[in-house]
Amino acid sequence: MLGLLETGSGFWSAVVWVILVLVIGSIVYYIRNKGEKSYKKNTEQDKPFISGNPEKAKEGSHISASHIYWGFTEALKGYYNPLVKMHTGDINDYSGWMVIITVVILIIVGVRG
Amino acid sequence: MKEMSKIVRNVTNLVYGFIIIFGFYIIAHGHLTPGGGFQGGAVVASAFALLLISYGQLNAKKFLNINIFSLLESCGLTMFIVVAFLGLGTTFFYNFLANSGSWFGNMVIPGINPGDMNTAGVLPLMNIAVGLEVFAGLGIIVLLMADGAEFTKKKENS
Amino acid sequence: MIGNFPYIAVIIFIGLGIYTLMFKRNLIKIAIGICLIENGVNLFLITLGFRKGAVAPIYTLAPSGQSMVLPTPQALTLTSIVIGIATTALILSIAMMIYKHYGTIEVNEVRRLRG
Amino acid sequence: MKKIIFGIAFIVFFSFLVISAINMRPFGLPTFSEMDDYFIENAQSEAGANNVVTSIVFDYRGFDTLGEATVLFTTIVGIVALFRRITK
Amino acid sequence: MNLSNHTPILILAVPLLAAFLIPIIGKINKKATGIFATLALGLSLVLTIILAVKILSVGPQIYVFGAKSSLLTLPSGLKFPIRIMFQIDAMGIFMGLITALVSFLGAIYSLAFIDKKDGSDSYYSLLLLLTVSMFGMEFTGDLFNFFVFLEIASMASVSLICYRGTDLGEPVEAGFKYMVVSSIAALMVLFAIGIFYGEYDVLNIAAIASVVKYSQLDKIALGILVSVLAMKAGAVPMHMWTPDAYSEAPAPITMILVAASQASLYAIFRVVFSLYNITLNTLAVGWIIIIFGLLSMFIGVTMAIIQKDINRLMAYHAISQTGYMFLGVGVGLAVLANPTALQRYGITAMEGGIFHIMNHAMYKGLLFLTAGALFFRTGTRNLDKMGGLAHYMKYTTIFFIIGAAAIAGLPPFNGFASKLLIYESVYKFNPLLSIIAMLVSILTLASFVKVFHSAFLGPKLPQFKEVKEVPRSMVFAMAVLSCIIIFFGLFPDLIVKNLVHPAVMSLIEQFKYTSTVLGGM
Repeated sequence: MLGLLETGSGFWSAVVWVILVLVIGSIVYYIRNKGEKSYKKNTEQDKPFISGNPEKAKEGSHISASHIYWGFTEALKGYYNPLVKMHTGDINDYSGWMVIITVVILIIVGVRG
Repeated sequence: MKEMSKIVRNVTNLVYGFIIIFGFYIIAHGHLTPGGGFQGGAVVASAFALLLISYGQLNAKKFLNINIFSLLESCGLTMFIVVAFLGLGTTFFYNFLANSGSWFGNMVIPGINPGDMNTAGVLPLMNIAVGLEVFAGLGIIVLLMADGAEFTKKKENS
Repeated sequence: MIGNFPYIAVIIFIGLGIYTLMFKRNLIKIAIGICLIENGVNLFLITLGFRKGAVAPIYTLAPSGQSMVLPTPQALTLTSIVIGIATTALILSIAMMIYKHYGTIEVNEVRRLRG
Repeated sequence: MKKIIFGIAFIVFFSFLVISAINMRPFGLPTFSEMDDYFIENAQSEAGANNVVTSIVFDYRGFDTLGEATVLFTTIVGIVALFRRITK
Repeated sequence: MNLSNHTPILILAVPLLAAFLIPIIGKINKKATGIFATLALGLSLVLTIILAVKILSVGPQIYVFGAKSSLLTLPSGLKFPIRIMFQIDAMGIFMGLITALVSFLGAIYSLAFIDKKDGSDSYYSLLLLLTVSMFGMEFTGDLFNFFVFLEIASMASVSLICYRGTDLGEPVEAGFKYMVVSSIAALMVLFAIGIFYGEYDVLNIAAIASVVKYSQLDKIALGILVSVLAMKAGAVPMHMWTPDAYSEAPAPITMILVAASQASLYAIFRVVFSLYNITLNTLAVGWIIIIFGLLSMFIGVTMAIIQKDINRLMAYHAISQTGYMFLGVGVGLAVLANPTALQRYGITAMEGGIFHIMNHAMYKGLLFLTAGALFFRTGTRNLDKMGGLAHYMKYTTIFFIIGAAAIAGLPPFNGFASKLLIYESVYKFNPLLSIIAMLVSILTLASFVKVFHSAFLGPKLPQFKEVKEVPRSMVFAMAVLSCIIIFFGLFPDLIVKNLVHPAVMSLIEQFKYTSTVLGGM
């Protein structure tokens, strides 16, 4: 059958995927149809309600990249600080790491005099 | 860099022709004596370097032209790969002239011999092509790096 | 052991080059280190090709009755020498451009790219 | 600290290189040389050149030579592209 | 003369001749160089496809340079070839297809991306030379010839990374770092070649493979080759050059550099599988490669999350995706010695790893091209300065979504297929590795959600008023890659059965590789 990829224990089939997409899509469409009927565009219904505060300007409301995942990086400080410090853009380190890895591999492979 | 003293320039005028001729000798006899395209091309390029440092690159620009050099280089490489293509009747890089009786096609006497210029098939052609490419290329490198050095020196003073 | 002394010389060349690359903090010195490794490797190839009491593999007016050294390493070394010339030229011109833009060739100042 | 680690690694690396040098075959006595003997014997009859090295460089291993000329060409084109503003 | 016998060399020689002619053409007309280079690369792509059909139907091809016939010149009693030869089996042509496709699309993309007046002839010449060197690394059957092509690849890559360096400092710095790294790598490879030559007096890979003894010198050569080629392939902790080079090169060049580092990856597999097959201690070397894979996956993706430069972020993702290939093939190598485990999951793991090479080239190329499109229009690579670009660049947004979904391993895109193979087969080898791989995939999705939000979503920003869609040739290149990604994702079985499985088999069965040269020893 076309699009059937056996992996020994599982499989991937394009046809099954398409069928699933159709089924789930129909369910979603059904649920969406049971929504509120009295919604009208361009009324106060689609204005954000920030507990009475005035709405901010659109340009100001964009979250820049350095604020995303702030908590993640803050929680993993102990992991990130040495890692970032490892990435010195220093040309000596590049060759130094190569020498270190070569030595480790040679020791593991078991070279002895 | 600016031009050097009159003595150096006169000596350069005397010797650079001989250096170039010697380089071409090495190129042409690559299949008989030690040497070949690369060595001879390097020798010829050394003559250009001598001209450059003795006359200073502003004056040397008058008779050493980068465009002509790059043209020569491309021609040499194209000649090399075309000679390789000509062997495509059997395979790429097939030495189709050797022992064929035509150009450079004399049978060579096995063992020790005084050497015959007219042997070795496509090897002399490839030597000439590579020699052309190498002396043009090294000439370009010398001229460009002289310009770069001049530029950085200017930046240093400013 | 003492018969292998040329190999030891090769190893010293390569080790000096690696040392220069690992500890010297100047771009021109790093280029010199690369040249050292390259000369060591070329010397290694030539050393492999040697045969005791042999002459160069060229038949033109060669002394008769002599064996000839192995020719393949010489061809390989010729190739790798030209490659080395190209490498040196490119790396030195890149160092020139770095000096043009950064005004220095110290390693610990040429590290705008990091992290 | 980093320098110490690098120094230790460098010493061990150098000792491995020394091991390789000691294990190498004795200097001047090649154990196998069939390929080179073939070149020395047949270069004159096949390539027709007295200079065995040239016949290897341009005939037996000609493709390497093409690559080597290409390396030089690549470098020159790269330098021309790198200096293309300041040579004007 | 029958040209169909000469397809292997014509694939290289046509772009090479074009590269030599382009400086002359540039003297006459600078505009024509791009078209000329694109035509040459298209011709070599067609030739590659012809050769692929021939190899997959007939078998491995051998092309000897300078011999009277296409057979070997075996002198009496000698059991090894003395001339340089191309030896192309299913694995080599698999990589060759990737190279041809990627560089052709890169040339098309460059037509609009590169300024025509300023040194475009050098650019296209270097592009052709880089393609030729990658072909050579993948096709050659001779170790020293491999070294020569490795050097050509280094030179061309460095010159192209420095291409914007005439008025900027960072590209030149990145070029210098990559230059140093690749010079060390190439010289160490040459040292290993010298060791082989001194021991066995042969330079042909198959001939060495038939006589290799795994002595002390062979161990040293193996260690040096694996470590320096892993550095060229960008494996942690030797990966520091990768973000610099990938982020500073022009976008189409970055796409081709990904394929170039995968050529080094291919060289590792060739050394480990075809040069010393089961003669080496497969468990130890397999675990070395698996550890490379784990470190690359995890450190790469975690460093990618905190990046602010879009190209650096994608470069770290390239490192972490390379880890998947190391993982899959390393598992295959670790169980190479016992046939039952190899049959149970080893071959599947290697299929996943090898298939991931092609998928990674496709979707990472697409992502770098979209990043290049953003840079082309907005002039910045800083994610903090972007925002709301989906309003202006609709096609680019769609292509970016496709690429991000593919790299995160969402069905029905091609990243999912290869990752599925890797997960399920590696789980049987060691469940922990599979779990880490899935975790890395989740983190990949997270970081691309960050990129999508901060670059494309959000309100229209005032400084991007005049931004519009990129030119047609760039859109075409990205569209072709997207179509390939979706096709591979929907019908992965075609690729796995017809391309990947023969490639894996040609890696595993060493005797086939040697017997095609030495005539059934």
